[in-house]
Amino acid sequence: MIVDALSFTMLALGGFFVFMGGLGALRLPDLYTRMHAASLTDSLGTLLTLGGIMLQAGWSLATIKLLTILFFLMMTGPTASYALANAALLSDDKDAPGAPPATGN
Amino acid sequence: MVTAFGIALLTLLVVTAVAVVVTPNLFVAVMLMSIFSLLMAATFFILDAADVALTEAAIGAGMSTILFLGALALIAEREARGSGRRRWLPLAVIALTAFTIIYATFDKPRLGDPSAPVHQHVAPWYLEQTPVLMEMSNVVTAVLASFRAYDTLGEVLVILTAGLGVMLILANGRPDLSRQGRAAAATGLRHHLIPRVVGQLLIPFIVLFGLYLQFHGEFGPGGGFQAGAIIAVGIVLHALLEGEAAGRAILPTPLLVGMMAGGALLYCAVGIVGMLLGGNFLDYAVLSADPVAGQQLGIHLVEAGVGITVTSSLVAAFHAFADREPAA
Amino acid sequence: MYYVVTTAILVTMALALVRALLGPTVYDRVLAVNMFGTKTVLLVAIVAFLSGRPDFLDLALAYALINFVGVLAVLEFFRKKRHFERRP
Amino acid sequence: MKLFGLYNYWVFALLLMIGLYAVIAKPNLVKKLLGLSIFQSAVFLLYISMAKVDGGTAPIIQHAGEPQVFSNPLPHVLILTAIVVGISTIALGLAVVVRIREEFGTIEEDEIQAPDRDR
Repeated sequence: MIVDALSFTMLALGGFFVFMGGLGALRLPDLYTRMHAASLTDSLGTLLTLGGIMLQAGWSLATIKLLTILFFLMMTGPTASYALANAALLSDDKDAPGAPPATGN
Repeated sequence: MVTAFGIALLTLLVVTAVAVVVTPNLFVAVMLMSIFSLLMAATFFILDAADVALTEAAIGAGMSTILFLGALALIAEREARGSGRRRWLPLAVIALTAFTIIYATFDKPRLGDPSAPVHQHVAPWYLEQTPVLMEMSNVVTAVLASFRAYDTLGEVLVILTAGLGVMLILANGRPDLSRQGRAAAATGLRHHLIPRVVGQLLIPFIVLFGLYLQFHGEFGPGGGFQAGAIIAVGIVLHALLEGEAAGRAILPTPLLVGMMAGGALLYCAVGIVGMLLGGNFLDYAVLSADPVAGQQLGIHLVEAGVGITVTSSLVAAFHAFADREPAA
Repeated sequence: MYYVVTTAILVTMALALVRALLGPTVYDRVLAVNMFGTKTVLLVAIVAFLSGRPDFLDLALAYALINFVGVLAVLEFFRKKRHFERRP
Repeated sequence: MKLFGLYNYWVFALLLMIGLYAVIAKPNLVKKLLGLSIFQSAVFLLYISMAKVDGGTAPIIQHAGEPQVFSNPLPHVLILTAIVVGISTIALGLAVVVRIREEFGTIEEDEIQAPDRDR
């Protein structure tokens, strides 16, 4: 019962954060703010949603698979965001708004 | 409710497809194409095709994007504007054809109708006989590698031919790389420290997961095609991170060509051994004293052949694009 | 509750798609593709669980592993382009 | 939901035609290949839609002997191999496009054909 309530709360919060991330990625004014909205909520939403499913699944092979998925997503998601932000910052692309001028690099 | 999700996904699919065709920037089109492929895989999954969704995931999200980007790096990425050709004729043709096809769909059985003609032919027999003849649970693998093994042999040969074709067109008679080209091939993403470390950490897991799909294919979703595509992505990841030269060193070209041919030959050899033992070509029941064990052995060997050829062909195609520099 | 989360994910997918269509920079589009990949993993995980076939979580696992490689391929593309643009 | 029973096939028709439009109307060769992939995907969608059975699940038998409804495995097999063959042929097409770019300096169809027209 408590587990059900907890898992539903986590799923609801996960859905909320996922949606907020989407909204942020669409509405915020420039690349870096959008990236910040998308990457943070990506991690939190994933954690909460998969955690909610895990509580429902109980101790089974499914939980272990979900843990593995979570582990890989937690590792690759922030790295991908970092790599992307880094590439945007280093590029001398003038159409990346808000990018500080590329210093000799 | 799941049907409603499917409808939403299909609608997004159409929007993405239109955007792919309309956008003038080819890089953007490739990015949208990878979204298209993700949507397609989710749709396949909702339509109960787990194996197909897995293949689409490995191919569409991984290899297809990598190959398109590899080719785009060698050619201009913008479409020429205003080529001044008349647009109304093709538009009229496709509007008319779309109308005809949609009109024809009204005679089709609706989605999921169990009495549709497709479900009355051989499929029930496959579903009934797979547990009896092979004692395997994944019917898709059984049909792929045993019941319709001729068909799959043809597909493997097509993949082999395409891989060889890419190598012959691009890699043979290639002009030597300039100094700058060699420098580009030597570095890769070595200077991006964090992605490099995480990527290196990921490679063993990707290859391990590919092997799991290869050998678990008769019990769950998986098989040679999916495994081959995923292992190829792992090898390509190494080449992306450490530079093209280092990527080539772990699988030198002669070995790669040997693997391409070897996989297809293994497939044929299993069929011929079956013939020598008194069965038909690609009849595995004679491979062992117990027909069920023979079937399982044959399916394992054939799937291994498929996996080897798919892996090496995709890796060879990647190298052919990556080991070249844009024309001046 | 599963349906609510799935709907939220689908709406987010639509929003990310709009971002991918609008751009304006190429990085926005890559960001949208990356978001899309994560959302697909979540969608597949939830639907696999809903349909009572948890063995299909393999699929979500495949995505979680493969998605990252796409971003690296994009980085390599940018690097190669920049490298050869400086060519005399 | 009865109303939407044919929606998959309509989407198939639309995708098929969007792909065909790119192949016949866009002069850019890479765009043509992208159109070809969309065209292929449309066909995949048609096959997989036909394989679906109401209340069914993917054709992987869980507990032998227990009656269960499965979707049709045959279209899955055909499409699974077709996806991998599709990417191989697209790679071959891209290789030809790269060679064309190196020889002609362009990948626009009308510019490639321009020298022939002048003759």
